[in-house]
Amino acid sequence: MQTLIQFAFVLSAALFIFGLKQLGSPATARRGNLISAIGMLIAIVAALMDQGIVDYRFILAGFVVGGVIGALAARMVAMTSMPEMVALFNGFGGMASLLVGMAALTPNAATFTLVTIVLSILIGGLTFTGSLIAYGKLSERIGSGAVMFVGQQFVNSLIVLGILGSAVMFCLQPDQAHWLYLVVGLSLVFGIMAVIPIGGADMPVVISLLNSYSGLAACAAGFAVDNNILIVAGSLVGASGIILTQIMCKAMNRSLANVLFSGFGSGKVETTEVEGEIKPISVDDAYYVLEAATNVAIIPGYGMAVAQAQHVVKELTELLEENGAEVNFGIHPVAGRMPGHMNVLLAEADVPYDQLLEMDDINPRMENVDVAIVIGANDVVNPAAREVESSPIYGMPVINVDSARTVFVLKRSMASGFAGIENPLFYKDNTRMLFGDAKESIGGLIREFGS
Amino acid sequence: MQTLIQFAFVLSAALFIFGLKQLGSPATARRGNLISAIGMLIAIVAALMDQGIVDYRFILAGFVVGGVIGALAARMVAMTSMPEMVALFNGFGGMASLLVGMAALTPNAATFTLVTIVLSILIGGLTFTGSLIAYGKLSERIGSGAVMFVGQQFVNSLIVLGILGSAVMFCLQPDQAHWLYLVVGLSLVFGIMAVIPIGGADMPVVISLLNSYSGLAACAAGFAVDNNILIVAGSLVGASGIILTQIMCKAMNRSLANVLFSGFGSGKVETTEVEGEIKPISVDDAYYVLEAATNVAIIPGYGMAVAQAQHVVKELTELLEENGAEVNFGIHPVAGRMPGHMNVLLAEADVPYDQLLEMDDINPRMENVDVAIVIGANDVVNPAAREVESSPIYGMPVINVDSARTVFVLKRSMASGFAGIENPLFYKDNTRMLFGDAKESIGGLIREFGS
Amino acid sequence: MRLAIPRETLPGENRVPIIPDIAKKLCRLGADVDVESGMGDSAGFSDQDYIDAGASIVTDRAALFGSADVLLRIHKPSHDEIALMKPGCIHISFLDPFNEHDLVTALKERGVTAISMEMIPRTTRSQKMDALSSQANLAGYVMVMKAASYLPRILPMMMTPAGTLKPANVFVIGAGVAGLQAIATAKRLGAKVTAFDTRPVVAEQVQSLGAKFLEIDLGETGETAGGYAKELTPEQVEMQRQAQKDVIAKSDVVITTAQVFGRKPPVLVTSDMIEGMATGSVIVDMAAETGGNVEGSVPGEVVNIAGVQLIGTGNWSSDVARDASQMYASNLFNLVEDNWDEEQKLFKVDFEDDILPGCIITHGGEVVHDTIKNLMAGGQ
Amino acid sequence: MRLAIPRETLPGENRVPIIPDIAKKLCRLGADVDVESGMGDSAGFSDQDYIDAGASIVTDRAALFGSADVLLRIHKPSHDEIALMKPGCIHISFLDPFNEHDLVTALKERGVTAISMEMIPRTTRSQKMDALSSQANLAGYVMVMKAASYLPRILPMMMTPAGTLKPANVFVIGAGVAGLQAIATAKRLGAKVTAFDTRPVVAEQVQSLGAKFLEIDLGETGETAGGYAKELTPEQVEMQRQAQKDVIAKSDVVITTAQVFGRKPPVLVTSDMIEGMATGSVIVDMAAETGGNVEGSVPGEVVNIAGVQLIGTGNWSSDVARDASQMYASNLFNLVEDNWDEEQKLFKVDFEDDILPGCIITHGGEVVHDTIKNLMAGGQ
Amino acid sequence: MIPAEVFLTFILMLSIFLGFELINKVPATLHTPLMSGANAISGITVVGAVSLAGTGQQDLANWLGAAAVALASINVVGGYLVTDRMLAMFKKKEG
Amino acid sequence: MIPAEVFLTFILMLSIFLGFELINKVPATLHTPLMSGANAISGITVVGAVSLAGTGQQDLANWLGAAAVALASINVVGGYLVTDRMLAMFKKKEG
Ligand SMILES: NC(=O)c1ccc[n+]([C@@H]2O[C@H](COP(=O)([O-])OP(=O)(O)OC[C@H]3O[C@@H](n4cnc5c(N)ncnc54)[C@H](OP(=O)(O)O)[C@@H]3O)[C@@H](O)[C@H]2O)c1
Ligand SMILES: NC(=O)c1ccc[n+]([C@@H]2O[C@H](COP(=O)([O-])OP(=O)(O)OC[C@H]3O[C@@H](n4cnc5c(N)ncnc54)[C@H](OP(=O)(O)O)[C@@H]3O)[C@@H](O)[C@H]2O)c1
Ligand SMILES: NC(=O)c1ccc[n+]([C@@H]2O[C@H](COP(=O)([O-])OP(=O)(O)OC[C@H]3O[C@@H](n4cnc5c(N)ncnc54)[C@H](O)[C@@H]3O)[C@@H](O)[C@H]2O)c1
Ligand SMILES: NC(=O)c1ccc[n+]([C@@H]2O[C@H](COP(=O)([O-])OP(=O)(O)OC[C@H]3O[C@@H](n4cnc5c(N)ncnc54)[C@H](O)[C@@H]3O)[C@@H](O)[C@H]2O)c1
Repeated sequence: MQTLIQFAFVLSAALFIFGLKQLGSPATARRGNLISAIGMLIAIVAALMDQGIVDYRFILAGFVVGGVIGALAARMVAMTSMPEMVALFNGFGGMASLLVGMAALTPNAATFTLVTIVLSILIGGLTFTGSLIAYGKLSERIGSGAVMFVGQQFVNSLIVLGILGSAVMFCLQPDQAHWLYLVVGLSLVFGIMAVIPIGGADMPVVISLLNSYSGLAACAAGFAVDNNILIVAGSLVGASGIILTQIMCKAMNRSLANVLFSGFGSGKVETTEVEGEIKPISVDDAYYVLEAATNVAIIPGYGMAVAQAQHVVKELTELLEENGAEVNFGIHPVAGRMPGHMNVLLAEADVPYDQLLEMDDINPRMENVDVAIVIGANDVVNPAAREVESSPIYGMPVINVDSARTVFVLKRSMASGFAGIENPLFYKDNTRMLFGDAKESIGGLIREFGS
Repeated sequence: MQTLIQFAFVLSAALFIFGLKQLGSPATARRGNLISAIGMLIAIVAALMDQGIVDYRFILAGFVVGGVIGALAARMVAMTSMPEMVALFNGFGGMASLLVGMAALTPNAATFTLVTIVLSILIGGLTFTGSLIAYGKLSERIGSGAVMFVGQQFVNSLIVLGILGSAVMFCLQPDQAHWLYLVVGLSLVFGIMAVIPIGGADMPVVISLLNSYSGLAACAAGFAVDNNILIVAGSLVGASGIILTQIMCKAMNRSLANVLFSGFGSGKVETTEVEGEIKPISVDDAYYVLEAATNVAIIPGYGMAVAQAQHVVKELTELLEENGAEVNFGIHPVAGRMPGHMNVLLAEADVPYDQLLEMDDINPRMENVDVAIVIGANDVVNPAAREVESSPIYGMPVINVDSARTVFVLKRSMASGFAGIENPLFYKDNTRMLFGDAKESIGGLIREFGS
Repeated sequence: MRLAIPRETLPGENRVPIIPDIAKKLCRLGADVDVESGMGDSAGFSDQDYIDAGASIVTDRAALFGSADVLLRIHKPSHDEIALMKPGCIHISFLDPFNEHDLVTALKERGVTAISMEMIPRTTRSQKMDALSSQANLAGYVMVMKAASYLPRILPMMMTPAGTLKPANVFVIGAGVAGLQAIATAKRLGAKVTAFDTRPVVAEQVQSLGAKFLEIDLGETGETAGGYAKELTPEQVEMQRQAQKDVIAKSDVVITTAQVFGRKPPVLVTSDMIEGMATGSVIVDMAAETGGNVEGSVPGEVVNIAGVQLIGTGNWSSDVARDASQMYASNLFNLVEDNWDEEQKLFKVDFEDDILPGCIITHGGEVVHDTIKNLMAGGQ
Repeated sequence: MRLAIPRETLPGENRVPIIPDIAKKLCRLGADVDVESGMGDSAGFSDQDYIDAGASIVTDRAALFGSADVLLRIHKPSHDEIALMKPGCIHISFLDPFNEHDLVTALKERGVTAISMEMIPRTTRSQKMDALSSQANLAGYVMVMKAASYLPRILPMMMTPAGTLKPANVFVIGAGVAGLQAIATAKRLGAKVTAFDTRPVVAEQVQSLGAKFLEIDLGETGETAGGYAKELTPEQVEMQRQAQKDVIAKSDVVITTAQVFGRKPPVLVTSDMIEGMATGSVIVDMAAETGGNVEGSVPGEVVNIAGVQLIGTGNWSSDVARDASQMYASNLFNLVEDNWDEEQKLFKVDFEDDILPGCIITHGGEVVHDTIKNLMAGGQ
Repeated sequence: MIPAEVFLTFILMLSIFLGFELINKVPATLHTPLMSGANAISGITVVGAVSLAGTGQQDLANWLGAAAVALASINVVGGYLVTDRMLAMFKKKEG
Repeated sequence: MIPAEVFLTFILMLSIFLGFELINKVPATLHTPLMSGANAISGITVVGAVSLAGTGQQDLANWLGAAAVALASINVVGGYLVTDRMLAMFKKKEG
């Protein structure tokens, strides 16, 4: 029986791995989650088979309480507050590890066990409070800004020393319960201190990191109660969590250290005349947005000509259409550097004429457009022509890409166009800048469609 | 010390994994091999630290003999006989496992150990002889054809039964050495029997499979001598070997079962009037060839027009050039369906005029061309015009793509062109058919260049 | 307000100032539109088309001029016509105010508000009224088609069973609006195109059409705030000539569009360069009518110099009169609409506007355009 | 062997049968090449060019004919010229043997070996000698350029500050060699091109140029073994006309190239269809000279029917005489070279060859071409 | 006998590599669901808690175990459900 | 205590997954060097052989061990070298 249980654990670990793998691709992610859940079910059932269990009442009570709360929370949470919910769940996981660690304490435990108990408590505890703070910041129950005060460093150092000291003392004198409680308390405090100085914008990274910790806590708890699947699953979550954290940092163009210590989430808005923030996007991510779009508008400008990107633009169009999207081109009358500049290029690339819409035809449709791709255009999509009375182009009709759900602007830099004026479009909420030569950026998108 | 050794093993296993990972990409493969070799070095050094070792003479002797032979063999083997050399090495690895298994036999071994000993002997033995046969077939020391005789199935079944029987008997009566020798002998015979019915063309798959086995043999030997790194590294090789085998089968468009049992390597030449074999190629593989090419000639024909592939062709050209290759177009005067058909298309795609070479200019250069890509052309590259006196196009000058090192022919099927005649080019040794719509095939190549 | 569109009288002019579609739009603004009978004929529009659009047909040309509040035209008026206009009447057309000082004086004296289409500033916002651009654009196309029809060769490359025809070499001097369109058209037809311009920003624009830019180091050149080229020094012109010589000799077609706003165009192709070209080659001199870039070009004619056809036809866009009329009419309409007082339904001359004042030459009996005033006062 | 190239005498013909480059190649084969003085003028080649190539200049036309072993020409000979030739002389040119029975008789009687360029078979191997193709190809280009120069519009689409110009609609009837090149050229210029042909294989070819193929179900049509279209029944022609009517009415340019080898071309565009077109539209009738596809077309002229310009100029490739001459000369050279006896340095008339016999009409005092013989013997 | 720690180190090492291979190159859009999915797995602590909660001794450990089961269950159940809801939004079009 | 077999099963399972992730999508051109590289790793038997060859007892096991060391060394040394030679042919151009 015991062996059977162990092999059930192997199976469930395999399912976790497989599930995680599938979670990494949009096409299979949902199935992956299911598979991983099945793995969990198997593990729980196997655990219940354990001969050591004599009384199922407590277990059942725990299951029912936890399961109902979890299910309800998951059901009722608004789509937009998913991330904080994840943080909260994560905190509970950490707390569970802490409790398991504490419960595993037996009068005459070996030192190794004691160490693992301390670890599970420590990591579990800081995961718990850290996650709670992250939850608070994300849900804006507490201020989402970075909280900093003088002497913060000093206080933190004290806490760390305290944790170390009491942990050592506990291992030496396991019968002195107060050392244990000190560890518990300090680790809870430490979780708070570690997360408050990080700004709300960086929370996803923090949650991911805490998630990885909660895996490690489970791993430590596994050692404490000598349970295999905890160790394997815990280390798996710990490892993949760390890596995911790193990937998320990379996507935000920050280092992990920067997020945790120096960044303090103080934001990185450049000082510009125009309000708002520039949000660059990578080709990968742009692809995933495009892949989900059903109505795409392409607005070419002089930059498309300079990049000689017309052929790749045409190819992208074809791929989008194969993917089920409707694609139109919005041609502004003054786009380019000579009348009909865009026509010459697009005809060369064999874009059918009926996909070319004049400004007046595309503007009314813009609200239904999922993604407007602005390719090397600038002046002709400048909302200042509508909004900024003092602008030299005020009053000129432009293509209102900013009414589209998402706008991708493909250009090489923040440089202005022919008219030499700033473009507030680049700072709008729904705008993403895809920096780089237009031909290369689009080439990248095309490759993403292929892979 | 013992713990240190164990952790050295962990490190070396990590290096093996990392090395294998890097072996999977052409850019890093060589480094990967080095990393894996370092892992091996660490493992060996760690093993030598073992306190159980009191006498280094035998070890040293073994190292020197084996190392020198291995190094010499690796140095001297001709490039073309690498695969058989790999087979041979593999066989030695298997034999080593067999010997370790035998050596591990102690008078009062536990049954579990006995089972692992039998396994290491069995797998090691069949790997050894199987590899030898594979070596023989590849090096054409023995006929490379599939050897089959009546009653083969029956004989094989007998051997398997014999192995099973004597293995069981050995485990029951470990002191009766003859059971052990019977296992050794039968497994050696079985290795021979398993490989002789497989044809030379399928040998790479067989070697890969045997390689996986030799990993498993090492794993079994690891159990027998209670050595951790053997188990881990062995299972790693076993697992990745199996998967590699499967991938190779897929690349050959066969199932593993088909290779091992029914296929019997009897070849699959279709009955055509023209001699030779049609060799299709996948986009992946075509990419790797192109990636290594420094001189590429593109010969477009009517099919490029039908597929409207001119734009992607131009993009491929650019990618090849970025990759350092020289690319030229060879334009046959009658390519397409109207005079200048290719010019119209290529000008549309903005291919520079000086890349367009007339037939008489490209033919003398053809011998220096690494890859000639024939895109939807047929009649204009038909060597029958040179070779087959009875051909209706005999005497017409054609583009002699067959003088290029490799020829890729992109077309949808084996259908003939305007003139309606068979094209012997498709059956030539250096020709690979990339079937499919030209635009899609080239699109695939472009994506490969991006990823 | 009465908008009047007389028939264009310049020989060979097929364009018309207003096409029926635009006439309809003008009527919709609330204007009374008077069209001289037969005005649309040369571009293929009948009187009936204009009537259908809501305009009235006027047969008496003198009456048309006399009753007009706004005259919409392509070409400058004659002195006789000026005499027919009401004082206070707004006359919109090309005027050539840099050279036509007599005419400007006559307009001033008559109290006409003369708006010059060539003076529309070249800003992003005013482009919709910019008739110089719209017509130059078509001219670019027409010049290539003309060149092609005189060339005893085809422009594209062709590799055929009967041998390979090399692509024609086309060299475009001056890559402004017309030059760029000429480049684009020649490229489309498959020619090998090289271009040169003195303004450095143009190199990228030429390349954005897939053509080659000829690099010549002329030292300091540049463009005016309005986007026009600065005039070169005589030394620079000489440098340019030398550098272009080889390219011209190898060209099958040379198209010159080099102009300096308000001045005589520089002579960039001299007789010896023409003689260096192969028999059968073609040169198109866009500005032959105003002096031209090519030595020996005759306004309005095609001359053969040493076997080279030199085309100085001029009035290029009139060749594609229907499209050219449509564009010119749009330009006029945009100008009118931009200055239209919706309530009073009239064309409001507002000196606070950011476009209009720059193109009013005379108003209320004064020459109000500074540059022109200075020029007429004496400065070259 | 003495190859002679007399001057072409057809009015308006600018092409020449042999250009200096090819003359040089002929000399290199070992032939004596005689060129009539002034032969190359119309295509821009001087006598000196030919002398440099190794040819001799002959001023006496009669002597040239009298001494020639092979005559290389574009157009068919006159009766007078035949009288000047030596018996046994080989005369290579277009001949129109289906219609010129008198001429064939005269050639036969004179004992001339007459080779007809239009009879070169259309196989892959013989394409290099196929002058019908090489000239039709250039004709395709020229017809579009001609149409463009008569159209008061531009072909490409342009979205400009002064409004959008729609692309011109071009409809090409008959997509053989000339039709395909016309499609390609119009496409290049940015027109919206539709095409129709009775041979079903052509649909894919049209699409391979990016143009639209008009699907008309005519029932059984097809092509001959030689790749030419079969003649339609009168009912089929009527069906085709009806189906094309709408497309024609919407077209700015219609180009007809529909021919049936050896027969009068079908009339596919009738007067009422022309009237249905907009003022200013253009029709190009490729075969106006041999009857034409368009009702009312006048060979060699441009006529205006209800505001539509109907261009029947003909001899299209002469418009790009230099390139056309190069290609025709290559065709001739390939023909000569293919039948050249290297040792004896003479043009060998070999009835075992797989190309030549099909194009020899008369030889040794006989009409040797079966089809022509039958035709002349009586069967229509 | 080889000590368990060695095996565990091996397992950890393999897990890290595997984690890297699995998670490598995940698109940013999937970061949140992936994190949430992994989070649910970390609720595996429930398995450890179960044995503690089932001793039937009704001591502190038992109570702690029961609480741990409850908390971990929230993590597991909530985590999987939330992940699923998030992923349901990515409905991939066929094509 | 958890039996070693369980750990080993875990290790095997993880290795298989890892093997799959690592080898997945390797181009055909690399099949042979990859196989050869993996082959070299399977010479790890040398580590096991070493302890047998080093007992100093000069019995059969000792001799067998020494032979195993020799054979496995061939596998290791030859394997790595051959792989390297093969890979040297793939010299990737920069760009
Ligand atoms: N149509 C006409 O006839 C005509 C004639 C003359 C002037 N104009 C004027 O030109 C302007 C046209 O507006 P527009 O929006 O088309 O152009 P634009 O406002 O000049 O903007 C072009 C943008 O393209 C980007 N770009 C340049 N090269 C690129 C490359 N290789 N890859 C990606 N992006 C590239 C540039 O940004 P980065 O440098 O950051 O990449 C630039 O901001 C108007 O102001 C119009 O008045 C028009
Ligand atoms: N140039 C001229 O003026 C002219 C005029 C008339 C006839 N011809 C004749 O046409 C021939 C020209 O030779 P060629 O080599 O260019 O053409 P070809 O011999 O006709 O061969 C074209 C090949 O392209 C392939 N193809 C068609 N569509 C394709 C697609 N979408 N993707 C990939 N492949 C495609 C076809 O094979 P699959 O079906 O298997 O894909 C076919 O074998 C000569 O025989 C010539 O005499 C020439
Ligand atoms: N803001 C706008 O939207 C807008 C609208 C229209 C034009 N423009 C700008 O105005 C520029 C000029 O327009 P244009 O075409 O009417 O100018 P133009 O007709 O005055 O001159 C034609 C071209 O000739 C060039 N040139 C002058 N001297 C030359 C010489 N010696 N050699 C070679 N080239 C010479 C000029 O640089 C110019 O490009 C355009 O290129 C464009 O950038 C801007
Ligand atoms: N084998 C070769 O290499 C080679 C060389 C040259 C031409 N060819 C073939 O010969 C074909 C015909 O050549 P061509 O252009 O000299 O032919 P053509 O001049 O005789 O006819 C022109 C076109 O008109 C079409 N046509 C006839 N009746 C029509 C009708 N009622 N409506 C519409 N179209 C009609 C014909 O199908 C043909 O495509 C070419 O398309 C080509 O495929 C082959």
